Amino acid sequence: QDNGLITIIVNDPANPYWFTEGEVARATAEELGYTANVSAHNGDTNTESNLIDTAITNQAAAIILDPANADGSIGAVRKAIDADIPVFLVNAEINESGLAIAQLVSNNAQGAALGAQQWAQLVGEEGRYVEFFGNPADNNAATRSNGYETVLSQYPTFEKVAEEVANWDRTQGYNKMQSIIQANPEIDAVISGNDEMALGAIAALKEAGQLDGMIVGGFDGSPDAVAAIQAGEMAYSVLQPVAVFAAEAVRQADYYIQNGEPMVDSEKQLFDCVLITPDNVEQYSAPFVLDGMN
Amino acid sequence: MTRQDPITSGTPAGTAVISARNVSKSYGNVHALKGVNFDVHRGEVTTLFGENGAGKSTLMKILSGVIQPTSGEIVLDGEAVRFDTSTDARDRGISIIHQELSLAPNMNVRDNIFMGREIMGPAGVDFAEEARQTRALMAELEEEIDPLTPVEELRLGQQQLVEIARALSVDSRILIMDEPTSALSASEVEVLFKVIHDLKARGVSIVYISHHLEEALQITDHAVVLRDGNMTAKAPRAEIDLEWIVRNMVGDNFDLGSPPTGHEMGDAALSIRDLVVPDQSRPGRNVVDGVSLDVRAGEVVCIYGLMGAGRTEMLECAAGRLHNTGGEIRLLGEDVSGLSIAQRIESGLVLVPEDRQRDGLVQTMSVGQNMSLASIRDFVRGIFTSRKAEREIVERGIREVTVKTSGGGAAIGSLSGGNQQKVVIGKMMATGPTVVMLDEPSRGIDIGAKAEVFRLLAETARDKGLAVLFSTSEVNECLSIAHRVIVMRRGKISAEFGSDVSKEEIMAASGESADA
Amino acid sequence: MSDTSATRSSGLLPGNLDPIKLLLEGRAFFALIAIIIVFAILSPVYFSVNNFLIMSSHVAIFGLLGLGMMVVILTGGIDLSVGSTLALSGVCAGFMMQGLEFEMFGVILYPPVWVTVILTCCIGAFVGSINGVLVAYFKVPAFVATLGLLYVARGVALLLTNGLTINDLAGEENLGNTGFSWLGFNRLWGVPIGILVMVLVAIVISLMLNRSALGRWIYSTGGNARAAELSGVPVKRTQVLVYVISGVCSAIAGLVLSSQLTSAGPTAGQTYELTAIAAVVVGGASLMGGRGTVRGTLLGAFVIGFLSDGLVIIGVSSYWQTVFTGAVIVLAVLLNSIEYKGGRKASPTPSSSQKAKS
Amino acid sequence: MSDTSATRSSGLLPGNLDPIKLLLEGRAFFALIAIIIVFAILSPVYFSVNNFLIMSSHVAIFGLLGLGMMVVILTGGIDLSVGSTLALSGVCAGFMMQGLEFEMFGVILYPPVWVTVILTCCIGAFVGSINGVLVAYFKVPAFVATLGLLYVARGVALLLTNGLTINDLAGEENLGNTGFSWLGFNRLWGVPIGILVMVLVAIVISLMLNRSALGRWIYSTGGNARAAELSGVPVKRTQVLVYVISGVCSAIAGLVLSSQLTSAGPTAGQTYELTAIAAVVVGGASLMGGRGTVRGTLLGAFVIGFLSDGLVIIGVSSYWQTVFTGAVIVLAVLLNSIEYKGGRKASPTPSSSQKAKS
Ligand SMILES: Nc1ncnc2c1ncn2[C@@H]1O[C@H](COP(=O)(O)OP(=O)(O)OP(=O)(O)O)[C@@H](O)[C@H]1O
Ligand SMILES: Nc1ncnc2c1ncn2[C@@H]1O[C@H](COP(=O)(O)OP(=O)(O)OP(=O)(O)O)[C@@H](O)[C@H]1O
Ligand SMILES: O[C@@H]1[C@H](O)[C@H](O)CO[C@H]1O
Ligand SMILES: [Mg+2]
Ligand SMILES: [Mg+2]
Repeated sequence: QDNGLITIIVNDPANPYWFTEGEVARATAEELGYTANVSAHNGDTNTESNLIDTAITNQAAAIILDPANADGSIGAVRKAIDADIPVFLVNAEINESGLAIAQLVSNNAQGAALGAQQWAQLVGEEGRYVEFFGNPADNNAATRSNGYETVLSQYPTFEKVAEEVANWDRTQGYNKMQSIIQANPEIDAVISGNDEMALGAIAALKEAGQLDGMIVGGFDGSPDAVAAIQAGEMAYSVLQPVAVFAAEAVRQADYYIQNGEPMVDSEKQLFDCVLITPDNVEQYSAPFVLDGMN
Repeated sequence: MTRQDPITSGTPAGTAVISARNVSKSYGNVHALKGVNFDVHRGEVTTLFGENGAGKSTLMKILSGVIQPTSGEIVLDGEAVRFDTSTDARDRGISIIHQELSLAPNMNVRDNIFMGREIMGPAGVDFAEEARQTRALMAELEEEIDPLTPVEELRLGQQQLVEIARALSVDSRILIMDEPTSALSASEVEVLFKVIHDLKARGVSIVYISHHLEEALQITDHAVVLRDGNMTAKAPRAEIDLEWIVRNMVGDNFDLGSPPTGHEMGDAALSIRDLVVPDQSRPGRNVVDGVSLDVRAGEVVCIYGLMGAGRTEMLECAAGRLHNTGGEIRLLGEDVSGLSIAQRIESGLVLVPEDRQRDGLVQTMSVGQNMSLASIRDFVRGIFTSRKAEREIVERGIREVTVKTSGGGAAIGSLSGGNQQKVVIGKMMATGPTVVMLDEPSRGIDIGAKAEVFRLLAETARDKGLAVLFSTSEVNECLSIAHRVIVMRRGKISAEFGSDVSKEEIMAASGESADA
Repeated sequence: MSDTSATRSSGLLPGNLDPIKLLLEGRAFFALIAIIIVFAILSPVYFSVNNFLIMSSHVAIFGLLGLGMMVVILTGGIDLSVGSTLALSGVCAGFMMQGLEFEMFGVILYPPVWVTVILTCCIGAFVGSINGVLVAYFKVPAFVATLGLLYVARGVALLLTNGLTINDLAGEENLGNTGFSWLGFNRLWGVPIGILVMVLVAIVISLMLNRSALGRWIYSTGGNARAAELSGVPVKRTQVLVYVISGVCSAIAGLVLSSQLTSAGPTAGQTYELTAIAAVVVGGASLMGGRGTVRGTLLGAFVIGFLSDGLVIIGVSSYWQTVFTGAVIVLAVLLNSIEYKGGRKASPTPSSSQKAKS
Repeated sequence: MSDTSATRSSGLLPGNLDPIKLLLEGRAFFALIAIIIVFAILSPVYFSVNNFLIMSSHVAIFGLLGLGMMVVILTGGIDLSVGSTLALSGVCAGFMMQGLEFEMFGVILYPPVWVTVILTCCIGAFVGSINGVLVAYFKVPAFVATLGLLYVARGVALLLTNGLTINDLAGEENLGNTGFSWLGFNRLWGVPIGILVMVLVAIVISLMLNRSALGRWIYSTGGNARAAELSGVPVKRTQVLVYVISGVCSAIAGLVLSSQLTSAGPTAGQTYELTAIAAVVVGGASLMGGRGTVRGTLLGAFVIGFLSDGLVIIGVSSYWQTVFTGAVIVLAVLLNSIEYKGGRKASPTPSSSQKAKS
């Protein structure tokens, strides 16, 4: 049952989020009778372009790509399309439509709003808070930050005392949080663009003995974050349905390979995020899967 | 300095304490040693003579375990032995002073002397004891060097003394000295000879190598001559003299030459006025302190001085490597003070530096590339270099300074020390200079080569009107081709002589007591 | 004779075409052959002209960086800023393609592509000259000076673009600035332009090293700077120049890369300095300076590039790719040193490599 | 007095407490003072005991890596694998805390924390010994050997964890393996343990360098390996040992970092090798080997750490942070070389830095 090769290109499999993305896609592809090849560009557009070339050489039937850069990946996608290989984007978007057959991403704006509302509710009347911003080259970072801003700016009592870029990274979150604590001893809450940075902030707060009563909000719904929610350290996380859309992307690719036309009409497909809180954390059954999510 | 009575007295030729039996050593197709038999006499000084590249150092490295022979064996106290490392040999009581300095410049004198043989106390290395022994060694060598001085702050001669002190500190029964005095002053050599006498008295057997033949004759008990990797002669002191050595070494008599005559001398080609060069390491002091001298076209001038007299600094300043704080330097009447080294070379003022390893050679380049390095501009045609033109320059250089090499493509490291020195000289001569300054050009080169270098300089001075200024630490060399001898002492010119001067006058002017 | 040796020691075009010698001399050659054979066996698509061309165009980026790096390494220096310079130049080129706005005069200038290319090279040269001046005149160790510029150039690239990627590099017909993507997309005689650019740069550098005075200056500065200086070599100027050359090579790599990607981002080229150095060293150059060849460096770049593409083609997991890359770098250099022993360039004594710096 | 000088040349604790001398000797001292003053003016919270403690505990990681790196650099080598070794050791420690499963016997072993710590150090030592053997016995240039291990160790860390981060390092009371987070969390006499660990390692290394024969061997190997070898210094063994020391330091850094974060991830420590090298060089060591001190390296680490934390505290944008970091690294070293000129350690000739390797 060899239907051909599906090349799956993810960002950095050392992040559990992307790791899951790659593994779910691989499993789905193999289920559907394809050979799957997972590789990683680690955020480098050049590596990404090289991987696309390799996929072309390997005569892949389809490419599932988590693009490295909203602008910088357009060329690579175009190259694949020019070589008649359909490309299905997952997780992040590119700033051009009409190239990829589909772009399946979590609804970052919706997720951010969800998270910010929960956060605002937990923080209450007023609060001084810190925001962690992801890698600026990734559109998701700005989308989430804007989402937070839209909601939180409605509460004039919230004061953002610091905003730091921590590049989605835990160690950076930790170090920067420690410094921020020095500059601003009275902090009530942290809102973060992803879970890794939030977990770094939690470690720093724990060390400073300031975690009690602190509201820390994450984004992704990674297994580590879930553990932190269970431990009462993280208030909530916005779960991205990465497992869902990674599998869906492969299914759409399969459909396209079989039928020569897109399975879903609209290129951009947004997958709503859901909130993980201490109340529903028990339903977390596998990495990035909350039972009864859809 | 009085010539001591050669040690002919007493001891009959001691038995051999260590011998090389039929030892050969090849590097690829270079046969450095060809079946040499060599005995070191117990409790005596065995001197090894030979021109550059004869294989002296190679033989000594084999005896001291630094390298292993291709064939043949070493017999120590009548038993065949094999040394895999220099430590093996040291454990059997053999130590060596290497021809090329082997010190760690970043460490102090004490740490260099006890390198690899640290004295351990209860709380780690026993620095106090090491320093005490270092001071004792320095006292024995009559040199005041603080054990804690970093080696890189010492001048070359002092570094050589540290190297000697290290070999002495081992307390070995066989001590090999490969050109230990090449950077030492006459008085320091005297001290060393005293030490050698004491060692002999204690029963230490010594192998001594030097290109200063007369000096070496003073302490020789047995002379052995190597030539082209073969042992060509050996004899006890009583049967030899200078002439014997030279005849066996180069097969011919030699002569350091005499001042060239029969040509018109031109105007002052190089003219130095009131030159002042500050001491880099001791601010406020001047190493060169108001020196004025002229060298005319076609003239050969020698600068004599003890170590530290400031000759190197004066020459390096004239060449553009060091800055002067006072005075001026003129080449053919033009002030060169604003010019870079390259521009001075271009306009005909060149320097052959003192330390060939550090300042003379590019070890990663071939013989030919080294030879042509200073005259690149002469074989650039348009934007590219011309291979033909370069080959001519290289071949002429090799021929003129008689470098013993397989060709311009050979690695520079494969040449013997003396031949490397000739490459450095050839490189600067290839630029076609008006004035050539040579800082100790005879350091480490054999008597034949020395004669050739001097002949080359004299001829060029006569035929092409080259102005030659060379420094030396050997009085004999002052009396060779120089029209004039200038003596420097503590940064100043202390005397100036014509070619009819005597050794004694020169030495007296240098501050070296003539009867040390 | 002296000239054969010159070429032998540093040539791209061996003066002597004895094939066996050539084989022995191409230090990383065996590693490359081994890689090609292994992957050709493991994957049917690996061994094809088109794949070789594609892989070579990937190699071009590292080849270009490696060539500049090699020139610096020859003088005994190192240039850690190549990756950042690549990004900065790419970003600047992108800016120029978008039009230079002069607010004062209220005009937007659209420089034609060739002007953009030249100005970008100037930016690379400028970064290089800062490196060079710091190293030559201020005596800052090369590692530190270029490490500093690694950060500064990257920071400037990020500041210029605010972290964003510049996308539209195609230019517009009516503005007269089209043609940029030609560099990265088109082929001449069937060969991607990137490869041709690398070959051209290699030839220029090879000629420079072997046939020009500057080449001798570079080798002698790396071999023994003091001796070179006393022989009239303008050591300081040479040092500045090598960093300028490296900067220009990085800028060219930046141009090729951004036209290949049709976009220029400020985060491009991160950690490429390590890969470039690896290429140079796998290619047989000595980090102590004085030894290294254009041919070797290209071979080194090919070894690394063909390996990593091969691993992707046969579908090895990215973790294993990391492991293999490291292992092959070490192995290739091991191979070199074994081969060295046989060759004429054999180090006379086992510890001569250490001696060289004593 | 003999030991004073030894301390002078390489000590942590100056034997001679003449304050002016101390000031002049602490090469990076001025840079550090300047940084503290500037940030104290710009932000009221910077200049406080607690902030200094927090910043110092960040410094601890780079300080530990830098100390190991310095020992390697003293011999004229370099260790690019420290960041990867840090990650690998952290991950291995994480594994041990989760329990070692021996399937054969069907048991899970929960080693107590001290066993975990020792085993983790052994892993660091193992990686270091591979580096050392490659460098000393196989004559692979240090840059290449450790670059290889940079990749290999990282790849192995990724493979071991399948890319995931190990989270639960607290241990359990009933398994007898608690106490790991003590390292990163607790304080002794008000000082975070990480800092104390760094100080302890610094003292041990300082004693080793100044009081043991190994210390002499390290300095002489870096100063003139050939001379050292001829003098009977076990040069090869010394080379292996320094990489082992560096590996152990990285492992300790890995332990401290993962207990600070209460998690161990395979991607920790990326590019830390560059920061560690920068710390060593800013601290006045020479990359040619033979020169460098524990005190200088710590100062270097503090300069870099206090700067980057200060920039965060005053809220400079992350792009500007990058620019400043680069600029300060260069400036600090520039300061060094200016200061050098006055001191007794003045190089006799302007180009002595090049001499060292000629
Ligand atoms: N490592 C080496 N590789 C190749 N050839 C060498 C090597 N060492 C020495 N030789 C060659 O061996 C021969 C003997 O050299 P050696 O150094 O023993 O001469 P020497 O008598 O000590 O000369 P000098 O008086 O100049 O020091 C020379 O021809 C030299 O070129
Ligand atoms: N590296 C050094 N460190 C400290 N002092 C030095 C150093 N080199 C030279 N000097 C000092 O500089 C002065 C002049 O030395 P210089 O080398 O010029 O003498 P010279 O006449 O050339 O003797 P030679 O060449 O035989 O050593 C002396 O006082 C000497 O002690
Ligand atoms: O959406 C993903 C995740 O948030 C991840 O943690 C970092 O990269 C982003 O693109
Ligand atoms: Mg010799
Ligand atoms: Mg002198």
